[in-house]
Amino acid sequence: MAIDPKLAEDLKSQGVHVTSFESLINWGRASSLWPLQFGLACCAIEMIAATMAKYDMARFGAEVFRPSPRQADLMIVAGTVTKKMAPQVVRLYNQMAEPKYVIAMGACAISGGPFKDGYNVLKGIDRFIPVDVSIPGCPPRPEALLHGLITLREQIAKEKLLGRTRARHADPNAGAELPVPTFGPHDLEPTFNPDLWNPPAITRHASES
Amino acid sequence: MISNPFMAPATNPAAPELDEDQLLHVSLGPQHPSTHGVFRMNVVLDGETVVSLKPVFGYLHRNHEKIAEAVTYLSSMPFTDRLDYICPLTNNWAYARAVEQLAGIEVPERAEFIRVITAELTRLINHTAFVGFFLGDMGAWGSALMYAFREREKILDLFEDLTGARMMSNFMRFGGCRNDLPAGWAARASELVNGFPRFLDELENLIIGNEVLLARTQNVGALPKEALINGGITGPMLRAAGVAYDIRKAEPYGIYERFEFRVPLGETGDCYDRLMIRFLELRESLAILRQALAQLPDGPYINPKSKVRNFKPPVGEAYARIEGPKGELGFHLISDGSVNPFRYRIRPPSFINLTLIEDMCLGLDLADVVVILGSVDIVLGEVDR
Amino acid sequence: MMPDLAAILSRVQTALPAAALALRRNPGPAGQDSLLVAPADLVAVCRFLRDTPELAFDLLSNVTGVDWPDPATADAVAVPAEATAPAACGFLEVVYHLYSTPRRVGPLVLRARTADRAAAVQLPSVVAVYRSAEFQEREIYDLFGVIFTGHPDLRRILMWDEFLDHPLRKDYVAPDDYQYEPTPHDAVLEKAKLHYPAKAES
Amino acid sequence: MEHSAAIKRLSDPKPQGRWSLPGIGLVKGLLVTATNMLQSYYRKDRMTTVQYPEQRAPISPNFRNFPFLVYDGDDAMAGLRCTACSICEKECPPQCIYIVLDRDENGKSLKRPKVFDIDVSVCMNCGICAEVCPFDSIYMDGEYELSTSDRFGGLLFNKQRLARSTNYHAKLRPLQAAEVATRRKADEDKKLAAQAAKEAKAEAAKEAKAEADKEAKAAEA
Repeated sequence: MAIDPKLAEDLKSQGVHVTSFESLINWGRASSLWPLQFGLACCAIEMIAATMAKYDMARFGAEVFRPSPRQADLMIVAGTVTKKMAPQVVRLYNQMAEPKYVIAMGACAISGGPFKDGYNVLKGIDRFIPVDVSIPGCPPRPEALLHGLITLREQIAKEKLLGRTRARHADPNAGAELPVPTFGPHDLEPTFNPDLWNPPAITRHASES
Repeated sequence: MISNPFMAPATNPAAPELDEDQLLHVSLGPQHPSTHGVFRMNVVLDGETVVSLKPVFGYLHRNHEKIAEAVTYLSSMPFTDRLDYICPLTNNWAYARAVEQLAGIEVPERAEFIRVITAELTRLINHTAFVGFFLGDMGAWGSALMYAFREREKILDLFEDLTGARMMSNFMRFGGCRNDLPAGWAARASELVNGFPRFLDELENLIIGNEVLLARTQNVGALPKEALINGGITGPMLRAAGVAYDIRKAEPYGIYERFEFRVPLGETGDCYDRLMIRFLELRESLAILRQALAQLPDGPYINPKSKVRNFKPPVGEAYARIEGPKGELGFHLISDGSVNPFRYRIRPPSFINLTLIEDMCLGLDLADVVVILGSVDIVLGEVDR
Repeated sequence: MMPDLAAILSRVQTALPAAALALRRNPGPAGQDSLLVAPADLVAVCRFLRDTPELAFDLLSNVTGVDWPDPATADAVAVPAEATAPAACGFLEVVYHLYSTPRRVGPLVLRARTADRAAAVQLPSVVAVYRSAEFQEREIYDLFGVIFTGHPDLRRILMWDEFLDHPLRKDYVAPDDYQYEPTPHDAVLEKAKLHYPAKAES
Repeated sequence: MEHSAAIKRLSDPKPQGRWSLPGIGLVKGLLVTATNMLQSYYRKDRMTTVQYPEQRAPISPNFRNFPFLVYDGDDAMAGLRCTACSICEKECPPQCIYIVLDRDENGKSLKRPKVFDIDVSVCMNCGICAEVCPFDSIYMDGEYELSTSDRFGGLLFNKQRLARSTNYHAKLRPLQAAEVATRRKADEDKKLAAQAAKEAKAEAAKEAKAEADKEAKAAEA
């Protein structure tokens, strides 16, 4: 049951704060995201820069980088995910406890980026794990990472805990582990997770190509 | 079969009788807070003592060499930024030098000065960040790295103004640089260089003489000079062992013979010497920067004959190397006369400096492995390419 | 400082009369000429170059693998100084760049070639002389498929162990993962078309 | 060795007794952190934190992130300077530009793009497209707040999304835009002058021809 925002405002002016249980929980979650200390490539340096004095990610409650996935809520995939690394990334994701969120930081993590034509480069981590926010850039500025974090916080604030559209972590039936790809003779097997990755069909006109 | 006297012994002589059931196999990495990225080491421990250490590479193998064979020479330039992503400008320089040798392109004087200035500023970034990460490996996560990154931001502001990007500069061109220094840039750089020694003093005060640091780094990971040379180790790691081999002196490329600077040398080559070498090199880099900024001449910043599009070097090959902040960074290019290189090979210092990692760690404790790996100063983008 | 290759060549030939070496000119402006060494003599030549005090090439800086499907291209890049019979088929080549740290001389470029690209891809390992070749030879084995005989630990280094191909060879075909390519060109376009064939003009 | 005089030995900074007075080194380090902490309250150069998103650190006018297309005039689609020559498409290192040339019914080139897509999820911000463009059409933008949860739709920029006015360019990079504007103006003037000269020449030729005809007629008569 949503609260009338005008009423809430009126009460607030008299020193009474009214909120719903859902927003309170979401507020708590959004305000203390603990990222996994997990740097892959170039973007990791900008991620470190974002936690340092000038940009200070601590202002968003997200400076507690945990070395263990068990203690982390947020996986910032910062850098190129190679095919050799992809099973480990999926395993780390599986090890994280719900609720968990993923930010794909930088071109490589989103789509393979400039290296996407490489034989050992995974064309986007969203082929294997669900990505909540993508930050384009190569590498994105630290401000762009903070902007991505703000976007994620806005998304978390809108999450539903009940009903049919409830978030994944509130759904007791959704908790299955994601399948970890294995190393094949030429490529990963499978090359993507069909439950997660459904790219839109691209239609090009004959005269275009 | 192998008679190389510099090879590691098959087992640790200190503990010849090892019971396989008592050994502990630890996989450090690829996701580990101390491995500087996605490096992995398979360590076998007898109690706390390392009896075998096998590095595993390839978790960041991005196929740069294969991609470069499919694109033009210029298009590889932004990819070199992403090799050693802490110091893109030295990578740019090494690649530009290789192509200039391959095609016989002259570089104007002002461009050489700009290159020296940017390369030495890059060395400042690399060595201060090294100190921060190295301290982090020993458990002092925070202060040193935060101070290093505070100064790094100032240098990055300069780079952003000059090259248009904080990290991925894509700045050098074959025969010069992409653009000239913006107005007032040299004055701002001088100001930064003049203020830098104060920061260095502060950083030295923070850590030098700290008893924990001395105990953890002195007499850890030293190897004889001959073994280091035979193992292909270059850069600060080699000089920490007392070998006077700096490519800026041994094979003065660019205009380095015009500047007065000294080559700092260590005595034993342990982790403490490797740390101190970086501090001394920082001071020498500042000396070079002061001279270069004072002598900066006018003139063109790029050879007017150099081509951007449809650039085809003549048939042949060239190997060019520079003294990167981490060691000898070389590019071996083979041209068959087309717009794409036939073979594009990077000689990455971080990768080859890891050759002897097992020898350095044998017989020491697991905690020392992390310190030794930190002292090698690797960047995974360059190790795996 | 570039080494005097002719002097080194005559010195090696005096000391190791059985060794088969040939001078190869570099046609490009870099002028880095090279010595083509027969695989059987490679280790002996390297040891001689390292241990002779007047030469003292103690640093093997770089080891490059090259795939030459067309032997004519290889001869155009490293031109034979004297007339030699051209190779019958393509081959794999390993190029070594040696430096001398006390004498500040280099690079001395050595090349060694395999017999072909299919079965006879063996070359002797120089790890016994230069430890720095250890990981670089493993890399060349991984990416080109050159088998270094005598290498202490010849395994794949960059790719996973189950991987079968040698990706830096010129005829390598990358796996097909082109399901979503909004901006395809050239080779990528051809592969992407398999996943979403071009529609007729509407 | 030729430069042994230039070599500095490392022994100086190494403390002699290694363990002089236990704890002194630690205290010295703690003094540094204490100074830093105290000074971060009042010294300007130690107060480096930028309160993003309320504040923004000044960004250099040279900063480049993703490309944009410039158009002249008010109509974004009609005024695009791009002629769909595909040079940027070919030079782009990660191949993230996709251009289709617009043609009329007869298949004649209209010298404008029908499709101009940039996949910013691939773009590596190198600026080579802006460097090679001979028509002053593509430049690098400084916009960086582009994070999105729409992976496929939100990161493929079409020409409507990429088009920016000349005013935007002038505001973003005043120096570059001014230089380009003067150059284009000069080119335009030259073109106009050439056109005028051509017309004048044609006129003169026409007149001369008329004169000749007249004379010929007169001679005939």
